[in-house]
Amino acid sequence: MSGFPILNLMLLVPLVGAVACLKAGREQARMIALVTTLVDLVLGALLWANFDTGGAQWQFTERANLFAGFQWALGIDGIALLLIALTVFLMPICIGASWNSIEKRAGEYYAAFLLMETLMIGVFAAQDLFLFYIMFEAGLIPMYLIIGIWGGADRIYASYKFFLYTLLGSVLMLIAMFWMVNAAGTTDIPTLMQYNFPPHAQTWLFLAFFASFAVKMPMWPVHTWLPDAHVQAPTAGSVILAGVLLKMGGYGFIRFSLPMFPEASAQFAPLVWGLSMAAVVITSLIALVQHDMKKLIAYSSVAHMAIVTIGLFAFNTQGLEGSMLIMLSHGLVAGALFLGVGVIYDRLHTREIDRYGGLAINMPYFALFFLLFTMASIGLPGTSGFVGEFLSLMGVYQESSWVALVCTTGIILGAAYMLYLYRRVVFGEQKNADAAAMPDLDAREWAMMVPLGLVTLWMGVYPESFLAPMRKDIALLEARVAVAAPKGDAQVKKGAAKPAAEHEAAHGEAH
Amino acid sequence: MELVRSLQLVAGEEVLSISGLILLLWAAWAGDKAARAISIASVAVLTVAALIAAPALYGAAMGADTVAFGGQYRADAFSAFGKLLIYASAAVTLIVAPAFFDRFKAMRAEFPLLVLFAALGMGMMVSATDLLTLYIGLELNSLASYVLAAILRSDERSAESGLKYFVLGSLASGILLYGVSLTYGFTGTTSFEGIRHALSAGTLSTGAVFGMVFVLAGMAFKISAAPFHMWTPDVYEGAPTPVTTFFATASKVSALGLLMRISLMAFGAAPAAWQQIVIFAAILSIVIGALGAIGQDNIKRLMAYSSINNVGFILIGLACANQPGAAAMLVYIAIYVAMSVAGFVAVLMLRDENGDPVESIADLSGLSKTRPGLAAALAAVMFSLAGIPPLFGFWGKFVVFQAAVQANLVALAAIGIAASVIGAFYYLKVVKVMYFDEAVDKVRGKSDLAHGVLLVIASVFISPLGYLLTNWLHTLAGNAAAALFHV
Amino acid sequence: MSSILFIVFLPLAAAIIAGLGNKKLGFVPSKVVTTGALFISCALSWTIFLSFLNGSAEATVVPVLQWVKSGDLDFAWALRVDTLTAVMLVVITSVSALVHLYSWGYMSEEPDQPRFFAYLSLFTFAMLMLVTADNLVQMFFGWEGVGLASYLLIGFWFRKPSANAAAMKAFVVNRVGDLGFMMGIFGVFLVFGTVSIPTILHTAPQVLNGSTIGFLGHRFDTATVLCILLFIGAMGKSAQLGLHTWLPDAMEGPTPVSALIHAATMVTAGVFMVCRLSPLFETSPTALAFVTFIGAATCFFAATVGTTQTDIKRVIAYSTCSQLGYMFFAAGVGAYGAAMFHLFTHAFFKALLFLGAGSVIHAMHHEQDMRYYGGLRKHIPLTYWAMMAGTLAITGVGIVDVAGFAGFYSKDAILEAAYAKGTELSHFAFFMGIFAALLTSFYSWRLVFLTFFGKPRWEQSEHIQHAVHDAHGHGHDDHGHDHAHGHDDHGHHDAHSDGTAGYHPHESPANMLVPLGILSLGAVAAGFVFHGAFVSEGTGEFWKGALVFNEHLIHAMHGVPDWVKWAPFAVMATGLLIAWYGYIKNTRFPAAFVDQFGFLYRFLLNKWYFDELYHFIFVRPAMALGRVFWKVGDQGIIDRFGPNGAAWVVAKGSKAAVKLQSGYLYSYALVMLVGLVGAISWVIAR
Amino acid sequence: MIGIEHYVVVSAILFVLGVLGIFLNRKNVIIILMAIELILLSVNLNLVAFSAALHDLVGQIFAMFVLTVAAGEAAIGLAILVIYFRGRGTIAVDDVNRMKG
Amino acid sequence: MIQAFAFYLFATLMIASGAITILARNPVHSVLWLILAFFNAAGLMVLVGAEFIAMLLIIVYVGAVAVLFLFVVMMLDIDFAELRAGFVNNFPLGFVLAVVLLAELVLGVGAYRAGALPLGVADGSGAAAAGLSNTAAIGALLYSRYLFLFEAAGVILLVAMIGAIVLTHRQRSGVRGQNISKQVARRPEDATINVQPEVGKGVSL
Repeated sequence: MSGFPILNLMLLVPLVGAVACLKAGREQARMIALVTTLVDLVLGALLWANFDTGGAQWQFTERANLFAGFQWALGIDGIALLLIALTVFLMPICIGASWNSIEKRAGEYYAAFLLMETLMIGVFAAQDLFLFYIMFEAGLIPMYLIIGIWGGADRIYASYKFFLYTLLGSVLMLIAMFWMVNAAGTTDIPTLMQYNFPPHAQTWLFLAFFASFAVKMPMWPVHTWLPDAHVQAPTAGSVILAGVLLKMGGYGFIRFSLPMFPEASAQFAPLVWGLSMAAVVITSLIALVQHDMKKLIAYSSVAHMAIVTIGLFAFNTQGLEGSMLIMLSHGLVAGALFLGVGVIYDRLHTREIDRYGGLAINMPYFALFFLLFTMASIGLPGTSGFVGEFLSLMGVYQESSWVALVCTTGIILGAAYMLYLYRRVVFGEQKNADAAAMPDLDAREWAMMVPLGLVTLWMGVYPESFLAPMRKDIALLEARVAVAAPKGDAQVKKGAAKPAAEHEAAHGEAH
Repeated sequence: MELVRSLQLVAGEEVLSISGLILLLWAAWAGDKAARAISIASVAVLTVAALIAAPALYGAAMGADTVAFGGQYRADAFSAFGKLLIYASAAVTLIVAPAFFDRFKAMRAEFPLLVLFAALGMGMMVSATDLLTLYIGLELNSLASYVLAAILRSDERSAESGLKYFVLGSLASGILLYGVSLTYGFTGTTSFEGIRHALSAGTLSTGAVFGMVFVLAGMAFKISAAPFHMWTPDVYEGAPTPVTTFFATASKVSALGLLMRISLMAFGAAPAAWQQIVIFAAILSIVIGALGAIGQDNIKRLMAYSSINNVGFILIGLACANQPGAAAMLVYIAIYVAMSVAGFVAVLMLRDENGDPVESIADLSGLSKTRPGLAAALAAVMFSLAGIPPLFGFWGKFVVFQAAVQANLVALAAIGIAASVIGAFYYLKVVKVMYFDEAVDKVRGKSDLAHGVLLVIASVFISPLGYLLTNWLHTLAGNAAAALFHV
Repeated sequence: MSSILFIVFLPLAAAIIAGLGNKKLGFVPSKVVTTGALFISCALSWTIFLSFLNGSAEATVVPVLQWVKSGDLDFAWALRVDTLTAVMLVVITSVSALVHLYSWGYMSEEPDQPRFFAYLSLFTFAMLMLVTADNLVQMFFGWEGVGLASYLLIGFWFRKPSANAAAMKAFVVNRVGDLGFMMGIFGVFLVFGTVSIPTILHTAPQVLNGSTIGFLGHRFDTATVLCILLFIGAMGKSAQLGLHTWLPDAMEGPTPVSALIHAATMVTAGVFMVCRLSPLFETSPTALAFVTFIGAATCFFAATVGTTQTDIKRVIAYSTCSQLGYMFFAAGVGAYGAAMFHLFTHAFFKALLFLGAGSVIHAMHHEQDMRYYGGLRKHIPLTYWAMMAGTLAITGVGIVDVAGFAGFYSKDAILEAAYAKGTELSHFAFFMGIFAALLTSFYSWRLVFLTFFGKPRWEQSEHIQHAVHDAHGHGHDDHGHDHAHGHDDHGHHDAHSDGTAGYHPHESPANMLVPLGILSLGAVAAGFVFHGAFVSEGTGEFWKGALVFNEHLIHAMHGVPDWVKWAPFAVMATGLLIAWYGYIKNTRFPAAFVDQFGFLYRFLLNKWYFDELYHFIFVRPAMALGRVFWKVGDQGIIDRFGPNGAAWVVAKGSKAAVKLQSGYLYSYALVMLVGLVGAISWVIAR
Repeated sequence: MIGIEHYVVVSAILFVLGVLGIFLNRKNVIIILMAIELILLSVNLNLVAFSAALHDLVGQIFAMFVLTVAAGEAAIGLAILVIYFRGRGTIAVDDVNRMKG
Repeated sequence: MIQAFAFYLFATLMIASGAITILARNPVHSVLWLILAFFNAAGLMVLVGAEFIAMLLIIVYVGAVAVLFLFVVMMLDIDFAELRAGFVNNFPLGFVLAVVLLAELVLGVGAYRAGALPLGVADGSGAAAAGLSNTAAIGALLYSRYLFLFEAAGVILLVAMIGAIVLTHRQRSGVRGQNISKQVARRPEDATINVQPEVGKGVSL
């Protein structure tokens, strides 16, 4: 596979598909979109298959000097590989989710989605600072259109909020990028990852990048765009938003903030921890009182993403790998949950929780899948949600037991709001005749749910498949940040070799 | 010999003015019936003038070889860059105008002539290296522009825009001239080189600084930078749309070119005296342009505010007061011209079923359904103006901010870029109206073929494909900037 | 030992088949698959257990699959079999198999049977994963897996709001415990650098010796922190005081579930964990003291509440809670063998009691209130005898040094150990245990007397009335009594002054009775048969180091004073007498007692107001906070001052800019002048 | 002795008068045009004075060009005024605000 | 001395008439005051020896521009009674700003002190050649160095002309224009006929 421009091809295929969709009618457009995304999925599979785990850090690199000032430079490491895989995996499902529900202006809709795919892959594959930025920002446009044109009743507000919020976050990053390029004399991301910026400059650079990634994550308190965007977006939009777009923030932390500004990262770790702790508790509590299914899941996303940041700023392998796994898992699970909501939304056209109830009676298989994803969201061991959360929290425990404790309460609150949702929607008596008359999953919905379910379980039972490709890259990252990592509060001190019993009895315990 | 050499260097201007005189005779003879033919001829003249200017740009002409008339005039790469843009913009104006004026039966044979003479004046502006040349070029351009703004006599708004433009423009000229007089008195010369020399000689006299400030204030009016921007929305709205196009493109280029020339060349010896004023004007322009645009419901007014906003970004490049900054400005200007052309041509194509222009933003509701191509182009313009990648408008902002950061103006860059988010708001509004709202189907008029072709060309330029031109654009801008800084 | 693979994964396979097949597969095939799988597992488990019993087997680990490898953290799916596991295996698979079988009859009316059986099998799988765990994370997997199954089974009748609420409560309360467990695992990894149980246990004494750890900003003894965190997990799963509230509510689930999960297996996971980690716990006397205290307190608390409950299953549930308390304080005082022994015997007799109760409920058409029972002895004699066996076992009937029912051996062993340990706390636990034994005897016999003795009191039961009425309308022919009365003939009319309302309970079908019989056998004989293996001197050989076996303590147990040995019997007899007096001899006595001690009665009846307290300090504030954070925090502050605030500022600014653009020439000129003067002033000021 | 500074001051006063004339006037656009002439006059005065002081004729040539341009400017201005008047029937400054906002 | 007197006279008159120009209610008066200001300015210029410019000012300005103003004022049928008096709303602000501007100009430049202006130094290229009159010197310079700009200024005037015509020229319908070629081509034979009417009969056309 060496020399074959597979990344370029992966970028090109959806782009061509998008152009083709523009002029096509509804039936042709969705077929084109499906085929295109499936082709990209196959390419993604090839990419993974040919990825040399433990080989060179950057693989499939492609470089060309196209523009003044920067390069068309692509290339992936294990981290990017996984996120690209997530993207290409979710895209056909998104197309499937839109199959029947999108009626107006379908050609443009699918074109926007395919364009999103190109840009998302581009973000993860970009090896040039500015190329990354362009891909990162450009995603705003199709998403803005997707929310604004095909969204719900309050879509205008949501689309504006989404666009401007994220734009404001990322423009500051651009300035920081200029500074970095100026100082380091290169736009090459791998080089920059090894470059040691002076610590005082790192502070500002970190904050500028943080502004972008924190909004994208989103971290509390800059999260409020997310519930609105999710609620208003069409199902597939929510899936891709939760599934991939949020991951760009986490990817940004991994790719930029941590390796490029390790000292500043350590310096700001308490800030990140504080925000994340607040996010876990506050957004979970908010999720508990939601009446809108999508809003609930959106708030839960904020809480989950907070665990990601916690893991990232644990500065150790467990935390970093855990964060990556949460991102992957959340991409699947939140995507699947939104898909589930979409399935019943397509039938009843409301997301109001109270309008449903007792779906387990007439939609048992839906109930089964929804349960699976609910449990994965809660982080039940054996599902994908657990491994990442566990590793992240374990990672951060080594830094701060307080943070670990507060964030681990997320598992309680998470269980509470998700089960509360499940109880109101799937369990209980059939309160509404129309909800009770809804048919169970059809073949198309099965085809979307089953792969998600299988991967969710796979990731929970044998996460090694996902850990192996990124192990080496995480180790490099860990080595880079470990220097600056703050000292944890939970350090063990060896006791003097006294006789155990008396010594321990002397310890006045607070319990 | 020197005179011959000088006359060679101003060959483009000679072509323009002599052709103008000939065409004037033709116009006088044939009357308004020949307006179209004269337009076509004028475009040809402009093309010739552009071809004459082009070698200087590609050859990176600079230095003594380019100096004409004892230092009053320079035909270097910088002026060539400006002239190419100016002539192209003028040509675009001439191409789009007939279809517009025909609707009002107001296509005058003098229209192309005025454009031609205005272009001549603009060419002089970007070539000016003497305060006197500056003034003559500026006034030639201005007088023609005042007339152009008011040329649609049947339209009250046109007359009002002409009046406002004239009064305020004259005031600005007065301020500029006053500054010129002070500069002359306190430096003892009107030539840019002489001024530069005088300013770098010793301590800066307050009088000279006052002169600079007055000159810059006058220039700020011409480029419509805040707080000298007030005329812009009214004039852009009231002037006939092809004329507005001309103002937004050629006028901007010439005024900016002149501003660059005078501030970087003449006043370049004492940047500290004006840098902060420019920074202030830049930020104010960005903010006021953005804020003002949000409240608009007329697309032309919106474009006017947008131009104020964009000028703010361009001024950030000027604030760098160095060669990369100048190059960045030129790149931005080139892209901005393309965006403006695309935007105004699209606006020109907005016609109702009677063929009358549609200017209200509300009437664009659901345009994406009725006229998807037009809507897409307009949306591209909007996103491009907002500087959202991957559209080419992003590149302009990119280079300017890069230059600012390189010049250690990080805070300015940060403020400017953060304020650009406010700007995004109103660009989004247009997209929202076209794409999210229910269709009102007001825009039904047929479009002129020339409009369509121009729109496609400009749209391709501002689309991501534009990035393919970056190397070329940067080379040219680099040549131009180098010439500007070649003392 | 690869049979362990079959033992563990057969139920999983069965669960998947039955679950996915659901109604398409048909009732009988799914039931056959699941039940068959369980019986195979059960048989294989007994083989393993017996081989441990005769000392022919060694502890082994069967690796299955790599799980997670992240930096230094490395753990795999693996099945560990040692004595402790073997004990648990037989308990789990036996009770599970019997419950599967029992459910054939009990759930025969249910339209959703495949789902039920799938859940049961899934539970069994998770429980087996728990007990075979070789590392803490896999144990946590089982831990949560059983939680999931418990959630699903409690909420099996998902149309019932109370069932849903109970299911959710069970899961969430368990999660509180799991928080502790997870934190414990994190701590363990931090301290030991591994989560492998054998390694931890092996190195614990050296690693932990006197070391301290920072936790929440203070420094504590490492072992204490770790053990208490882990124990919090155990408290949640085993419904210990504080985290017990879910267990009584869990009785909303079908009765076989209560028997399997909430009596015999899952709830004992906490005890299992403490025993499994006993070497770790041994390093921290403080933690052990904590365990002892919690166990004793729970034991006492649950027993008091049990005396006042009227729901037959709730009585048994509190009894379970109380018995778990016994097990914990046994572990706390170091008698892990005794704890495991009690776990073992308790599994049989408590499952028996539940299944018996289920049989009663089945017979009484889902009426669970004992006040509407009475005189059932004659109607359902086999159930009656099974219940008697269970009651005799739980109350610990037996003669010291001669013979007794299962509970007699195990409970006495615990009490003796507590006394023998000789610390103040263990004596506290001992007296608590004795008092709880008195109460246990009282409420167990109360249950028996109310249910099986006296006169029928069914006519007030709504369930029975429904049954009687529905008999015609819906043809519930499994209760198929061809009643003489019509629809409008209400049961409590004077036509049936015998209190039966014309309803005649029938004995349960054979597939329910067989498990009852087998379990009765266990309840009667398990103690006698196995006490030698579990708690006698020298049984360290049996345990083979699977738990800490304190020979010294066993020795001391045998040396306790005679009054200690006889005390349980005495209190049992006392309880029996009181119950007999109150519910057979003088049935007005309880009411009089309640009149006299109304406050105490209400306090106990309302379960010490724990639910109300939790509702008041956790649930309601959480909801209220959520609303506050949402409406005030997100919308009122963040959105209002963030995006909306910015939008507002921009809108205002836009209005100002537009207003400034007044259209008047002189305004424009003025603004230009302002700019000019400003610039000049700046130049001068500079 | 009358020095250059006298001229500068006089010119400044005239300039400010011209500026004042532009924005204090709400009566009549023609007066605004005249105010512009005043400004140009002040500039000319300045140029001529500096020219004399510097012994450099460029200032006077400049002043000449200014005069030329001013004439053209006046012509154009009045032409615009005329068509404005034809359209609106008024030249009151207050009325020149059809476009605003 | 006489020079100082003349300066103050001209300056005072010029400023006063300039002020009245912008304050007068009647535009005709304004124009006349403006003319007066021009005259005084010309006087000031003569004082520094710029006779040519001074003449130009009077000839071009007073002779052409001011008269043009007067024409237009008269031509536009303005109802002077309707012209609004008074000042604009933010007059105080504007006035203060103007005063500040003036103060800054005077103080900032340093013109309040005699001989304090740090004027630049001309390079001499524009100095009047010895012996040439002011007009001749200007001419010599204008037609050599400033030839290009001189031509350009011509273009400006041309544009002004075109502009004025384009804007104000109206095609009046019903107005018969002059056809010169037709007039020239006209012959007596075509225009006149020789008839000899009978007495008392009249002529039939």
